[in-house]
Amino acid sequence: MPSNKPYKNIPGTTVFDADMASIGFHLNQFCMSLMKAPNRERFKQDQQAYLDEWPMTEEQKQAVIARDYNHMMSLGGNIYFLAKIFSSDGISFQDAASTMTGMTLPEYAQMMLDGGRTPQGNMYEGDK
Amino acid sequence: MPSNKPYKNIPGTTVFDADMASIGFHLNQFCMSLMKAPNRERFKQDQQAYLDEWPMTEEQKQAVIARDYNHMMSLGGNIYFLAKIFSSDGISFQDAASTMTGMTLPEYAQMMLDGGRTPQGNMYEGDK
Amino acid sequence: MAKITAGVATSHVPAIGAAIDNGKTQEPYWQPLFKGYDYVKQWVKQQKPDVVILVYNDHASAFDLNFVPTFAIGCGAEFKPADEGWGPRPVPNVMGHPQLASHIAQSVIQDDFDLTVVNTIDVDHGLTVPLSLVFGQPEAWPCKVIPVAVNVVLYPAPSGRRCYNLGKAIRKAVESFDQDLNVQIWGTGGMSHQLQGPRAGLINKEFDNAFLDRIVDDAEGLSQMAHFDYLNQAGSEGIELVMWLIMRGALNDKVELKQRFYHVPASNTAVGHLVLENK
Amino acid sequence: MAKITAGVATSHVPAIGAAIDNGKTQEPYWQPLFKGYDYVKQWVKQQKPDVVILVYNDHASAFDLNFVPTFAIGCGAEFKPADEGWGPRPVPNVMGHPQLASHIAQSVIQDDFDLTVVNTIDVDHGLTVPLSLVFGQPEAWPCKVIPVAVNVVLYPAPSGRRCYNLGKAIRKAVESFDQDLNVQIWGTGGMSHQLQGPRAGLINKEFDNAFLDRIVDDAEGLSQMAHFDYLNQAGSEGIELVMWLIMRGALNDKVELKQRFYHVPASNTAVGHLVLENK
Ligand SMILES: [Fe+3]
Ligand SMILES: [Fe+3]
Repeated sequence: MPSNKPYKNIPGTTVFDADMASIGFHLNQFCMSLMKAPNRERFKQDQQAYLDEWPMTEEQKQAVIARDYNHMMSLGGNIYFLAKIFSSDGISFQDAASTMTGMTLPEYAQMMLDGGRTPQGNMYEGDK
Repeated sequence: MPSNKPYKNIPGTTVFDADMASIGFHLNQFCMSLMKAPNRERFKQDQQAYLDEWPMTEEQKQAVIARDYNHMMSLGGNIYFLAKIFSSDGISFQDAASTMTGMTLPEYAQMMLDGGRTPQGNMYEGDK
Repeated sequence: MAKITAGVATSHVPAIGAAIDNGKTQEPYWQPLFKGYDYVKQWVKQQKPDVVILVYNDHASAFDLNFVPTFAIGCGAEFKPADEGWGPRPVPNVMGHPQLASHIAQSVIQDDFDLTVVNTIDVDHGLTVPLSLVFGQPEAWPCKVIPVAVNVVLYPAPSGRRCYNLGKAIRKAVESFDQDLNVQIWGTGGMSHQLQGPRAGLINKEFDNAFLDRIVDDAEGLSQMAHFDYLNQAGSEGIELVMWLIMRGALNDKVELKQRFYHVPASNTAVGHLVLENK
Repeated sequence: MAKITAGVATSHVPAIGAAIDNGKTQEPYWQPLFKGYDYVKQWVKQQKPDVVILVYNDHASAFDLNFVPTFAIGCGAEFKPADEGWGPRPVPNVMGHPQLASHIAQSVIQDDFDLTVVNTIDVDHGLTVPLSLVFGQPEAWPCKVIPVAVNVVLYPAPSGRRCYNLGKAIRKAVESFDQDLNVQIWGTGGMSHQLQGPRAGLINKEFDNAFLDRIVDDAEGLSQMAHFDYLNQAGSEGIELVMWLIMRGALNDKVELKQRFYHVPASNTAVGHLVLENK
């Protein structure tokens, strides 16, 4: 591992690097499987059983079942892979993203209409 | 395509470039399929039927059935892919290579024991 | 000989594709965005490119974590739209240009760009949404497309500098191809956005507009920007903007700005769009 | 910190693996060849490397024509021997070093080497035969292995110069990894051989011995050799020798030659072998 990771200082942000990829490998590969319609069907029918086919941790599986995307990301989920889950649920990127912010969907949608989340106070300002 | 291919001047040699890869794509992918034991079995049982599952040209298929490796190479076969065919037949790289030279197996084997085919007269000596 | 005549930059937000596919482009939310693309739709009909080299990122559609190429070039004859969980986008298959793509691959590999050569991959919204934005909804795309996929999923993406130099190498390759082809190069993705975590929804207009300024007139300088600055200022997904530098590196130092458009929001993203012609 | 202490070069002919696996190493045909590896078998027991970065080429085992990475690094935890048509070689699985491999990947990508990051791939004779030559037939391989696969199948391979410079970038990456590891780097493949066409069986002792000389003392100069010269003089498959330059680039400018061995034939191939220690 690099001895320092300046990007860990960026607030409210998980950068998907090799360490995260390693932790989340099977979680992300599970997500990939949802790209095929028959798999989406089987997953919908019995989520725990489908998840049990993958060498994921129980914590990862529970996070999927709970659709707790922040938790999934802390356990190595990459957003583009996790997107297969919310696509399967029929919800959009905007809807899924709003669940990670602690805002309601209407609040989040309004924030975006108003120009998005401001960078002011949301960036790392110190030395790298 | 590059406007010149100096390597075409090298005697007795086909360099596997993008043009060859394009011509031989399905032939090579057929060869890849032989890496799986069940496929080797099916191929052995009915070679024409197995080949007909691939969008190869009839000329490519006939070259495979004839085990004419030089011809396969002229039709875009790459030696490492073609190797799956002779591995399936249970013959070695040395045996397969000898068939491409017009020498008998004992002659080829002796040539190798004697130090290999000489470069003298077997290289391109001109300007590139 | 083949020639790169122009470049296009555009965001490739999946919601834009959904809006087009579902007939929502004239709804109040979408109408101002699509208006910004009226110009390029007319412009491209006059330009009549033979081939578009389309730089984009795959979003875990063709590539999973088993294979993460830094740069991949699609040398196949045909590419299907990917099923990203909703079924494939209802758009025509993308027809490639195997000869030019292979020529580019061979040229840039020998210029020390370590490409992965791919044959056929499914192409996701990153590639098909730009095609829809520029060409509308035709029965068939009116030109050949060479997909150039860049890794921005697994940190680190290639640097801006690396991308800019790859653009130069691609230009050199195109100019040594001995067919008279009118070639465009498109850089897609961005602009500032963050799709994940508590900071989801980040939009940085200052950063984006400075980027739109500098990529025209100070691309060399812009190419020095570090990963950290993209991630910190433009959002975790803002790193995609390095791909615009591949497009810019393939154009002349001096270009004519034919269109500049910026709009917030499209879903979670700031939409940016440029049309640049070689002088 | 981790440190590259030594390099090994060796051919990786599949017939050598078959000879080991079938107990034929003491037959008259094989005995002189295996004698040349007695030294390295003892040497490596004293060296006790923790990790071997093993540079090799995949022979259409893990990669088909759908994905041809110029350089691929295996970051997975475990790699199985490939079934190359005879069933997998009866050798232990290869255990990787995900942390160091990922660290190397991240470092060299940021040094503008456009690697493809792979997780787990089956490893063919190109990787397992060198392990057998050096370590014999243990129950488990005695160290971790990081596979670095180089495209030599689809022309053009990366240049010798590119390979040499990748070696330098790998060395820099290893030296910034903050665990005390004794790391070796092996370059495999070659030497002169041609497996195909009327010229099959080509062996060029002059070329090979000059290569063995120059890679020790004049690697920089050797790295300038053009593809054409490898193909023309050392056979279509002789292009593999560029991979030795990755090994050499990762070592000090000045190295100590501990072993040099050359033997013809092993099947269609001239076998070359070096052991180099950093001074
Ligand atoms: Fe994208
Ligand atoms: Fe090899």
